[in-house]
Amino acid sequence: MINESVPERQGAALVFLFIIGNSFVFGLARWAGRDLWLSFLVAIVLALPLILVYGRLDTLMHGQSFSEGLHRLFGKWPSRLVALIYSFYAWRLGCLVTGNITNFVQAVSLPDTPQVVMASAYAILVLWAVKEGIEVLARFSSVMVIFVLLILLTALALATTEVDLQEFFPILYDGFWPVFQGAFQLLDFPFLETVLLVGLANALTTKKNSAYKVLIPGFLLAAFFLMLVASASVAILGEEMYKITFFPVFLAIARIDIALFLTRLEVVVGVTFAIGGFLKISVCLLVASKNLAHALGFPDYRFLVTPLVLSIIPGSQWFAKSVMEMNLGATKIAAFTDVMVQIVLPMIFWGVAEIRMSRVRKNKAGKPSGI
Amino acid sequence: MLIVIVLGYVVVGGVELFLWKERPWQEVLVYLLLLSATATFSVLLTIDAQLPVPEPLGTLWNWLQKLWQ
Amino acid sequence: MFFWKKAKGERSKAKGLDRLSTSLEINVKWLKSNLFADDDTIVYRHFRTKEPQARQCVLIHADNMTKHEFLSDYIVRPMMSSSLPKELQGRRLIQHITEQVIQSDGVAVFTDYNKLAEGVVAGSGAVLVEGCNHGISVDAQGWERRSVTEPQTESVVRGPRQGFTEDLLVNVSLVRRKILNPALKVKILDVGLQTRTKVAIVYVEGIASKELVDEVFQRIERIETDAILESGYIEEFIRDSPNCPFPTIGHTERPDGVAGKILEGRVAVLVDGTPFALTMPYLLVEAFQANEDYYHHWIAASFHRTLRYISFFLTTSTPGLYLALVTHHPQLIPVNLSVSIAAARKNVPFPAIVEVMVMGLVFEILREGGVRLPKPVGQAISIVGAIVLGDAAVSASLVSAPMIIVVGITGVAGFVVSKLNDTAVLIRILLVVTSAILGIYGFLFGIMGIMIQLASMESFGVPYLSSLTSLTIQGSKDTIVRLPWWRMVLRPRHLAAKNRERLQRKSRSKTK
Amino acid sequence: MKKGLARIFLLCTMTIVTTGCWDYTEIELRDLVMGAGVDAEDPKVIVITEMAKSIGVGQEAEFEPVVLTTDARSLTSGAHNLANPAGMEIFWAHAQVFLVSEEVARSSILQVLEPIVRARDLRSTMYLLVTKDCTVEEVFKSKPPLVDGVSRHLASVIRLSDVTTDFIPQQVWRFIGDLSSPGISGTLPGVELVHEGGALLPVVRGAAVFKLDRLIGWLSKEETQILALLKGESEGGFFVMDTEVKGNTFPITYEFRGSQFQTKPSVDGENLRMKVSLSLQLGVAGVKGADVDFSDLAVVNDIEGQVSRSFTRRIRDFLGLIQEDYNSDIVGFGQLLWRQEPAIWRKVESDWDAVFRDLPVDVDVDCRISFTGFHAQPIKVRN
Repeated sequence: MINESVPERQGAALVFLFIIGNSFVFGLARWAGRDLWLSFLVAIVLALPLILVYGRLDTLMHGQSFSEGLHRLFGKWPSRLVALIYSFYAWRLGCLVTGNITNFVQAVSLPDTPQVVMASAYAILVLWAVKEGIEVLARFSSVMVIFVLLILLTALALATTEVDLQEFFPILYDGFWPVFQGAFQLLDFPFLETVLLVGLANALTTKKNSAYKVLIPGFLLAAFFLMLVASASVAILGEEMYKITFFPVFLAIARIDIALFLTRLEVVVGVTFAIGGFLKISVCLLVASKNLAHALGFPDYRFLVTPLVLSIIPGSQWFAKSVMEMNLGATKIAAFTDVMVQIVLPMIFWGVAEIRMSRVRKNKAGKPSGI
Repeated sequence: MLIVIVLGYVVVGGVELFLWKERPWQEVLVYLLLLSATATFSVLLTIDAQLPVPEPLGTLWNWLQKLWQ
Repeated sequence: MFFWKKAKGERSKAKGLDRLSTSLEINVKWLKSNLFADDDTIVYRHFRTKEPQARQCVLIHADNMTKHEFLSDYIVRPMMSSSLPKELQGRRLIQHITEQVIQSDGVAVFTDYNKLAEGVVAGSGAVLVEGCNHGISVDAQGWERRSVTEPQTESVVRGPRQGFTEDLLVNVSLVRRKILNPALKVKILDVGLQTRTKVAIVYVEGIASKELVDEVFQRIERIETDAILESGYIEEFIRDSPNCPFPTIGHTERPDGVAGKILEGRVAVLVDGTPFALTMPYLLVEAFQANEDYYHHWIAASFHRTLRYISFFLTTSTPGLYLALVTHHPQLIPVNLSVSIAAARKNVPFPAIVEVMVMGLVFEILREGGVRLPKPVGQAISIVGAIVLGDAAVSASLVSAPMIIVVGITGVAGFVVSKLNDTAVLIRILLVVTSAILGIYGFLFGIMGIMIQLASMESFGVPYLSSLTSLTIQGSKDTIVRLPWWRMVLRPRHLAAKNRERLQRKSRSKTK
Repeated sequence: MKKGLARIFLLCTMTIVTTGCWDYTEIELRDLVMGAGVDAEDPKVIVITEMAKSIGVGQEAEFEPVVLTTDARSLTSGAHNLANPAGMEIFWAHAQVFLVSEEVARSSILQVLEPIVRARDLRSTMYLLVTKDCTVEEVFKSKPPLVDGVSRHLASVIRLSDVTTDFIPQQVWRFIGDLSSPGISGTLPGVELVHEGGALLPVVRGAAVFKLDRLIGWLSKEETQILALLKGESEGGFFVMDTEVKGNTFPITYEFRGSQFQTKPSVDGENLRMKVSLSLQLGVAGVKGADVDFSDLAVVNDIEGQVSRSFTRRIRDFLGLIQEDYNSDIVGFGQLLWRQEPAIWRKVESDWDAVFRDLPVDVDVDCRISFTGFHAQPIKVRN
């Protein structure tokens, strides 16, 4: 189980589910309103270079785990510090996602069930999955991705009767600023959360696999899919409803009513949400425990899983105390850490890694002439 | 309730330790520390559901802003 | 391979060698008092060879394990009518007998009692000659065999009507007749300290990977138990994830099934005394495949496969989903339906969860009761169970009518995927419990748990879900759909990693 | 082995942790609300619900509607108060219609809609209706002839909107969308009680006109027909018009077979104009006491011209009504302007009411008779 590796397509499925994860039920790019499809395009264009950087990082470390790569780049103590930061980031994200799901489920279908119960149920599953490792998660997601796609695309196809394309007009009535606001929100959540997958570099990139083939298709597919879902919701609900409800996709799908029989499909949204969210929490916790293990200087991460996973039960309550708070999104600290973790730190790694690598290459090239 | 939570953590920890065959003592120590930290966290949150999220960077930010002005 | 030779050598060494004596009388007495004491089915046929150099001989065999005519025609008669040269003694005498007297091909020479006894109980005739410390064992196995008939568990509409029998060598021959290729390898091991059951490992060299074959060998080698009475014994000893109810080793009664599997790079294990052959590795998709799929048109076959997947979903999920919807999320049921379910449940005294559990249990009892009964009685049970009990329960409003429908769907759909029937029952119970706790989300948690379990399983090093997770067309050609043969260019990746092409280039497009 | 043990342990913890079924409620212990409504009695509101009560057992089960009424400070508290007289958990998600009395609608309909949108278990696909000249309670207590229960009756009437233009159905979400988007006002279908055969029947027809969130007036059945045409929601229905053929006037029944409708804002310097062009495909459903030969093109053209003129007049009257009398943009001219000419909308947005009141509208109607049943000529009666 030490040499974990994941085939490319399974990896792409993992990335897809990770990005779709918990994000699609929320009103993504809420500020942009009817122009959100523009926000999506802008966000995709802005995110792609960064995703490429993540892929490049994976490639530079290939064969090694993230922590090993860090170690080689920065030496012992700085690498441990960075690993600690990433571990915390991943853990916090895991808690937030858990909070999202428990809040969603309570708000939407199980009002009397305490959130702790949902969180515990999730924690147990996640505990199991994380202990099994990345390979199992990838296999899990490659089966589930078929269901998720099938279910959501069917629901969307059925919803086309409700779609009113007029809702997208007028374009850019309120100017570009809301579009950019929406795009930045999309970058932070969920696009650049992909940075966590760099932590699984050695599993996603092997000699046969290229990291780009894992990250890029997964990311693009997920981004376009999210765009489709969000745009369809706007076209169904209208801009105003999209902005004022917590879970617009849920409402949009609830509108489907075909021949009095194909109705009440909103459960489908809950199902996909639960699956994607589960995968996201698992990946977060996997990364958190791997990085924490490195920060504390242990080669194996599995013994850390139980306490970390159990801590998301209180953690989910702690970070997201209510639906409102959860929807408020980034607080000050969150925005700052997100920028640091998603953009600044990977850029630094990338720069350092490239310089080191070119030196190594030069040395190799220089040797024969020297001898 | 608190007793139930603590008991739950004790049971989980006990079972896991029992299932492990041989672990270096450092790992066991770290495991126990983390588990007790989690238990404390849970207990704290049960006592006060509105436990504030610390914002060290937020205060730093405020302080910087003040300094700027 | 040499593993088992070594093992056997060790075994006999441990018991100590009891060499034959030159005196026939001593030998017979020893046998009667030691190895064959208290065994009245062992026959000692004493006779003498022809004068002038008449020698006392004895033919030892187990009654009814051998062909009597064979023994008398090819051993006793030639020996009685031949005279053995006086000057020959010991080993050379035996050589003379095997070469010039006995007219049979399966001849072996032994020098110790254990070998003799092993041969005799396995159906050979053993010949001992006065004044000679060697013996000859002659293959003369002959016992009652069942003829090759159509298997009852896997009957087909179209396809060969052959099924395995209880005889290992017959079974091997059935497989060999499907694959007339010297690359088909058959290795025979003895397993079971008491039963010494013959176990054949069958594979196609060059397709099955070497590691897989070695792994199977080693796992079977490791079995040290008293008895192997059925292939199920072996299955439990060598399977992966022994605690999981999903099968990780397949079994079939059909030679064409085995041939198909080993041609994809699997290894088959045939066990003497049972018509059920094991195939490994076994993946989840195989539970949804039937050998008839490959004989029908590919669209029809794909449709039937899809039906099987749907049925499996129905049989595992219907009670859980029903419970989740009715007790937690009535808003998801169309108005009129929920109104009529509410009406049907009005006077039912039990909560829905009890209803679901009890009815599920009753159904399983009826099924279990019907399975091993003689056919006419079994039908009576199903009539009593289904019609009388069901109808009476509804009209006495002990059970609501929708519940009967749910149980009915569950039961009927369960028969479609018979290979996973026992698994389905357990999953069903799990899903009912989780659904009762958290509604549709509980149901989903159950499903996700099962998926994690399935994703973490392996069968002989091959991921259990492997072809379902490939996400490529060539990888999933034989899963939910069956592509036509001329599109199945490659063998499954995980099974035959080195030698993947199974379709030659010129037949890759449909023949015009 | 240890892995297996761990899994069994996991399962055990799962059951222990999750013991208790918080949201588990038997379906027969829930009281299914089929429809609900609100009457006003200042300062309180009266909440009326129609529930499904099952009678009979097993296969002979039937349903009887039961109407419950309670008064409370707000809709939500009223809804919760109902649990006590009902004696069961009130289950709202199956409610199909929601009735609002005229009085409530006139004071502010938002006070009713707000809790509906907020509530988890009320579906926003419910149909909204306003009672006219009667209270909600009276409507729920009336006896529809064929269907059990007023709510089911109303819901099935509303589904007839494909073949009738007496009313325009409105679901909660669509109405809220109209209220909250710029440049459009909402309408809701009205319910009246009509004496028929000695019984009071609820009938859906006409439309309540809203300005912001207040009801300000009513549209008759005929005016609703025009509104449906202008909103592009007319899909069927009949109307009778006195038609002059060769000097004689007969009432002819026409059938809507389809319509194309286009509104175009046009800007000429500072003057904003709206151009409404409507093309109608009509069928002839019945001719009373006349001898009209529809195979004669001249006759057909003449009839088409008459119908076009009549529709032009009706549309003008209708626009006059909503522009001057009600001053409520229920057709959505403003929204159209916003969508198609955002630059102009930006200028007029702030005083759209005034602009709308004086907005010149060109009406252009083009009628085609495309179908005359199976007869081109009337049945000849001979001696």
